[in-house]
Amino acid sequence: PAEKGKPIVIGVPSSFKSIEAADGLKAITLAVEEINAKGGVKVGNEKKMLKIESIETRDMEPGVPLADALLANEKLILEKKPNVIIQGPTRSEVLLAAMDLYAQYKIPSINNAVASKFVDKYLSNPEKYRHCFRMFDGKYVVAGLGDVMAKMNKDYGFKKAYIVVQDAIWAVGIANGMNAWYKNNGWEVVGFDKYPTGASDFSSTLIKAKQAGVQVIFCIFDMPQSGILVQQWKDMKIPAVFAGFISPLMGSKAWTTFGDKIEGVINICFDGGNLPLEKYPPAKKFYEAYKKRWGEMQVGHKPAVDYDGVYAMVGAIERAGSLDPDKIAKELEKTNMVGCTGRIHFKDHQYVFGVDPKIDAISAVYQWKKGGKRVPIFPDSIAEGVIEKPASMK
Amino acid sequence: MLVYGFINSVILMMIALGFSITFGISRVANFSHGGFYILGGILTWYGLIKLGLPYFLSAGLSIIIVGIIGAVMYRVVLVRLRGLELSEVIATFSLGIVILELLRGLGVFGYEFRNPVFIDGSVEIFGVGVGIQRIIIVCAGAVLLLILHVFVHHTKMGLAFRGVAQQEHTALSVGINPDQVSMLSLAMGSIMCALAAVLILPLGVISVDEGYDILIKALAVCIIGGLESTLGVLVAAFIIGYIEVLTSMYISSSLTSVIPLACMLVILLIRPSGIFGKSKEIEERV
Amino acid sequence: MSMLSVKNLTVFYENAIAINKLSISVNKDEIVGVIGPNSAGKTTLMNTISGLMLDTKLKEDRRGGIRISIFGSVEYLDENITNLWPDKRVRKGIALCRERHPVFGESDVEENLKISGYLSSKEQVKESLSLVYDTFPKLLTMRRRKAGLMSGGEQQMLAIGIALMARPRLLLLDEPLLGLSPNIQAQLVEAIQKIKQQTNMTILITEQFARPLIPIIDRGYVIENGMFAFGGSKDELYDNPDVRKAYFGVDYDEE
Amino acid sequence: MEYLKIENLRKTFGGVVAVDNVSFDVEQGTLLGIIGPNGSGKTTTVNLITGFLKPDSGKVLFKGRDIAGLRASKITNLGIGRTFQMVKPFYRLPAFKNLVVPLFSPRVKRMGGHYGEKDTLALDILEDIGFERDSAVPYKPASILPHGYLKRLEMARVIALQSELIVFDELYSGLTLAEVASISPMIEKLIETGKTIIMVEHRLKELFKIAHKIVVLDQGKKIAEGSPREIMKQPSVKKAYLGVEL
Amino acid sequence: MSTERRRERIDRPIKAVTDDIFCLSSMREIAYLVIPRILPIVGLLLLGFLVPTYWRKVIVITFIMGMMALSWDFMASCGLTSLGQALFFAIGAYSSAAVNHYLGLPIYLSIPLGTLIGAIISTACIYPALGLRGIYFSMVTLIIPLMLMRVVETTGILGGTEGITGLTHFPGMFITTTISMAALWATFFGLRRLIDSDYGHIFVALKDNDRAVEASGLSIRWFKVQAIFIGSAICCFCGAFMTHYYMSVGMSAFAVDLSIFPIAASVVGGMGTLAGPLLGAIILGPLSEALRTFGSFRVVIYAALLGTFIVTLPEGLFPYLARKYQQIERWVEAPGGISED
Ligand SMILES: Nc1ncnc2c1ncn2[C@@H]1O[C@H](COP(=O)(O)OP(=O)(O)OP(=O)(O)O)[C@@H](O)[C@H]1O
Ligand SMILES: Nc1ncnc2c1ncn2[C@@H]1O[C@H](COP(=O)(O)OP(=O)(O)OP(=O)(O)O)[C@@H](O)[C@H]1O
Ligand SMILES: [Mg+2]
Ligand SMILES: [Mg+2]
Repeated sequence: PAEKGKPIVIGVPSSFKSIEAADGLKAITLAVEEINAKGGVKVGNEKKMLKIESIETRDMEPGVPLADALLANEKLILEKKPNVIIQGPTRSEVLLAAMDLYAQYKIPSINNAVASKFVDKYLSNPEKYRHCFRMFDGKYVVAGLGDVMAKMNKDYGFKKAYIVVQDAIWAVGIANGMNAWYKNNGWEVVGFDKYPTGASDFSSTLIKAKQAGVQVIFCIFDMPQSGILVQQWKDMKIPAVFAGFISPLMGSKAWTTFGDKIEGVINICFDGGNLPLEKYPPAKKFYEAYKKRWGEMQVGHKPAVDYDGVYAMVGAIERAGSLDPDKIAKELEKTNMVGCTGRIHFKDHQYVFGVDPKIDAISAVYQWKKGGKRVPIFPDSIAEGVIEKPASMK
Repeated sequence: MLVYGFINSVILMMIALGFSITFGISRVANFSHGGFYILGGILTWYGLIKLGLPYFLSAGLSIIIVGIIGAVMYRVVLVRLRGLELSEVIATFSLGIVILELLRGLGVFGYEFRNPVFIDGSVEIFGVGVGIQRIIIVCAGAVLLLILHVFVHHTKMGLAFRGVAQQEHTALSVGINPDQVSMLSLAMGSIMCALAAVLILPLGVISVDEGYDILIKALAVCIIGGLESTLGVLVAAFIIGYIEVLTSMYISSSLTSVIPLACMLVILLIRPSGIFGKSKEIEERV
Repeated sequence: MSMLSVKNLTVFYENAIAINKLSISVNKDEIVGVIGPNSAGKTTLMNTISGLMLDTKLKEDRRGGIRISIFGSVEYLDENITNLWPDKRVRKGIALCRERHPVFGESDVEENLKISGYLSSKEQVKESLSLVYDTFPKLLTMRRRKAGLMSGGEQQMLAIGIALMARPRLLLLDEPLLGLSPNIQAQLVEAIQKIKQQTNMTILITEQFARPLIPIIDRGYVIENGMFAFGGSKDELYDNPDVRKAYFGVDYDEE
Repeated sequence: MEYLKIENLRKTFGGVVAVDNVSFDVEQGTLLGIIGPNGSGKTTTVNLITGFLKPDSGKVLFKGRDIAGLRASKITNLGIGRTFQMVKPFYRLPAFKNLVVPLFSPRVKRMGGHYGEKDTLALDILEDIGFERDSAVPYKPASILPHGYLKRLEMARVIALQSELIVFDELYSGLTLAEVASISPMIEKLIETGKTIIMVEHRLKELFKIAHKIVVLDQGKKIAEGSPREIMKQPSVKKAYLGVEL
Repeated sequence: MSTERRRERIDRPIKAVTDDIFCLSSMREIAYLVIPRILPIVGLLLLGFLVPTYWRKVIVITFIMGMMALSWDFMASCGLTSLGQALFFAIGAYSSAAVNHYLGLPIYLSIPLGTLIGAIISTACIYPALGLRGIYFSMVTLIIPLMLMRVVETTGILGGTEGITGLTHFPGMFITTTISMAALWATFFGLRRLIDSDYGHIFVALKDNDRAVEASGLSIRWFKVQAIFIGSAICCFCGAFMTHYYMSVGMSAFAVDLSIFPIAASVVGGMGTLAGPLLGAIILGPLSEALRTFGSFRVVIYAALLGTFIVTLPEGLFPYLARKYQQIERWVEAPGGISED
């Protein structure tokens, strides 16, 4: 029910004491401010302002039961009556459980969680879950990183890899994909180690890797302690390239924190829009706008898709011309817009990722180089440099 | 492997010592251990990065501050709860949460909170490169353990500590003031804890969540060792430390946190009061 | 000269009265016995003199348990110590050996004794250690045993040792003979006398079966239901037929 | 067949030999006293008989069956009841409710015992043993009862259990003469009703009056056995234990 | 001397019950007895059904947490001080979810079944640890859930990190409220009955002195098993209920918060009284929700309040209130007071 004069309420439930969520909220705020500055959203023939109602769910913190996070979601829904929800970074379990909640209350939502079962769950009952959308997808990462590996194989003749991952479904999933890729492409995978969240000593992996003469250490991590992995890599002078996804090394500030210890690390940014890509102006524009409004981005991934999420949602509302959830959901499905992560469109209620920002959303791979620069190296459509061997291999 | 197992064990021991000494002495299970640990680290960070103090000054200050907080916690909170074990646990745990979540609320999350190592660089031991910081930790751990052992078993204050832990009223009737002693024990425990933080945290990032893990680790080590024994802490730390490394080496690194817990279960089932504990026998003596 | 004098002491546990207007005094270099049946208030008296009662009271207050009220005064060497904390009293020379031997169970015997030497210097500790081992040779053979695992009687010896280690001027012994075998009782009684002579200790001792004490006490009080029932010198006590029968068990044979 | 026969019982703790090849037997309906200096292994022997400790070697034959090493509760249910040297009441329960626990035991059920009102039964037992029924004493929580009552409560437990063999560990210690004088007849009465009793005691005078046989332990070994009269005369006993005349 | 006075506490002069016969003399006395019993029941009824929807949800969760606290308190008064009530909660939750998800049983079967199966599994889990005492037992209970959580995480069974979702929902808010409230009162009065019965006294005895229980011919292990079974069944019900309430179950069912809450509630309300933990839960649950407005600092304030409360009233709220209600205090002249009995 779109009452006159009342703003459109965007609910943002997330665990704001994680930097992904904190920066995500800033990105959302940025988008909302931009839109409001332009006069708001046109709903039917009325211009409405946007308003953010955020709530702390604490779900990224340890020891927090599911019920607590869900109750926060419900409180938001019942008391703040949001018209739409942009769910910031969330624990997979919480997103999956919250989908039922959003379905029950019929609230169009775009979520930003790694829940790999999202699509399965959506497809299990597309009618019921028609209001839920997701912006993240790990599937394309393997393809991207695979290409990077192929490149290294071509340039330097690397063909021995070691896989280390955080023991979480999404990370292991990616690693399994990568493992298969290696096997299919004639690489030798020396070892495959999983570390539980919170582990802080990775020496055994590194020793084994060194002994086996591995050239590439492939890793997927998003816990803070994974920075240690890289430090140990440097301390122990392991002669191998570090490639994969390590979130503490993602943001531009990582260089100040870790110094030249991280030089040579190859990292993938799931959502390319967070890098100031010279070759894709919308990304650079978002980066600059964010920096102007909030200062340096702490985290190196996630905010861009949140930002895009707001625009996608607003677009759907304008097209629907009303705040009716079903209509918005319908229009969301049809989204096709230029976002800072690439061209945003949904398949099975999920962003489609590819290799060219003009066609799909993209992930970007970059390498840390001397002087603390993140040089994009993949995909070719945005690459600004080439892969270099780290010091320990020279 | 041997080398890293050793280092890992010493780290565990350092983490557990603070908890062990407080519990061993005043029978206060200090569940704010994790909070103190992180607080020690973050204070050092603050002094170092934000105030630009020299490293050792800032570390020393933060250790002292944490020590004082420990003592004050006893004076203000715990004196009133002596003997009500669960109330003590809940009260200290809440304090720990207050510290941790306050830090989190004030913005301690992310990756910039990181203390630099004392001396950068690494050396080769048995063909394995080891960061100098780790070597410092091992040395400090050894010294600390030695000091502690001498202190507890051979100084008057240490003996008084042990007395109070076992029979408060008897200790009182021979002239030991349990409140003073317990306060001191809390201060000491907190100092140990902060010291461990100052030494160990440069190896990683200061993260609030780790505060909770630290507590569990400390508990596990103390329980396996038997609550009243410093030697027990040492042995238990080595058992867990090596088992962790061995599991991640030969079984699967994903099990590193399960196996120590499982081994703790097994040990307790075989020796119901820890490796060096005798409390069960004493309690059951009829 | 009166070393300790308790005046009009009254102690309530909530509404129940445990000690009722009791006055006793102990002169220097005396051994005074307090004799009474179970629950006469002997332990309460000893705890009040040693100050432990204050601690108990505080703890009970804090946790909202029973309310302990203490009235009257305890004077030690002409100083009012009614509200002095127990550890301070130990510094002044009052040490208590608590009833039913609560020793430091997880420490070994020697450590138990060393702990109790908290207030003395290293030499003094050595000195007192040898005094204790002289008194109870058995403890010497058990130096390295965990106290909590020893037999009841062995713990009782240790408990007395612990009190001696505090080098008191006024030693309070609460039912020290409980659970000791006859020869150890005899040894202990002898030892008490010896210690008293060697160290100029004044001793206040409670017991409900007082015959082993007859040889050593100078004076005695009989308390019943927290009240003074009878008192006097050793001989006076011994001559009183009721006391004889109830606490010395002398006439019991002839019955 | 002996009623209770102890054969070469041995128990060590670390290096300490607490009970060293002790053998003795008890006939049904008699009272055996075990005496010995402190730490001579009396309580340990009791614990071995009643299943609170497992012997290193040796046998405890109860009516021909070796019960050594069985669980304590099992042995209790076979009919061997015991009291503790340091009293162990259930402090939070009122005195009479303390007896409800033994009244729940399989043994009491098997003995065709007391269905129905456990409380009245408990009060009956307590009354027999010297708790004045109409006073407040049986209803007070055990935590505030004086020591004398607690000792009696220990006794009441084995009576409630209808044990046929009862082991008293230092029942008299900490009791006044008057109390001892009132409890002694009860013990004699128990023997009259066919119970068998083992008493560990330091209060020899009272013990010798009622005991049929005495076993003397010293440093874990049995050093003498015989009637009270014989024991008193033995010089080794005097030296090891008595030290004083009676 | 005679000017010294002390405060005397005496019970209010109402002798209400003698041998199951109520002899009350006036309406006032009846009211005195009945009000404290009726008030909470009616109060909760009103609360449960009249507050706005969101708060009703909170209340339902509070009821469930209240049951967890009751179960904890019961186990603690048997000498089984657990730091891992979450274990039972999670086992119940997973059992009922599994029954519902894999076997497709309807909700009114999956909850009871989940409770039962859960209680059996829980008891089996704890069984080996029954020989432990005091803090060692507590520690083991703290450790086991953490371990199981890791096991679920690494092996990926039962939905792994993402849990099992899409379970059957309760038909409506009215039913959920009714069931949870009924269960709460049933647990409360049931446990009270139990503790006061002769059978329940064995559990009390178990805590006081297990050696003496053994000497009374009862196997401590067997009775501890029974205590665990009863305690865990309650928690399993909570788990099963919550699973269906939120239509999903995940690793966070093992979360430490779920273990801490019952203890906090009991400590605040007064341990060993059953009514205390309930009171504690009813205060703490909504309090935690009310603090949500503070966002990130909510936990800080919550923990601080909890700590302050414990320090100011160590005995717990319920014993304090009960004492104030049942006893009167007055100044009497000290020495000279007569002993009561
Ligand atoms: N903590 C307490 N709470 C309530 N009443 C108590 C407490 N301690 C002692 N009493 C009561 O005070 C009275 C005196 O007890 P006290 O222990 O001083 O006697 P006692 O002479 O030492 O007896 P015993 O020979 O048993 O040691 C008794 O009636 C006892 O029940
Ligand atoms: N669990 C145990 N661990 C180690 N030593 C023990 C243990 N139980 C008993 N002992 C030792 O065994 C010896 C015999 O002890 P026990 O308790 O049987 O003596 P007792 O004859 O009952 O003495 P008392 O008359 O003093 O009670 C003692 O020296 C004691 O220290
Ligand atoms: Mg006494
Ligand atoms: Mg004995």
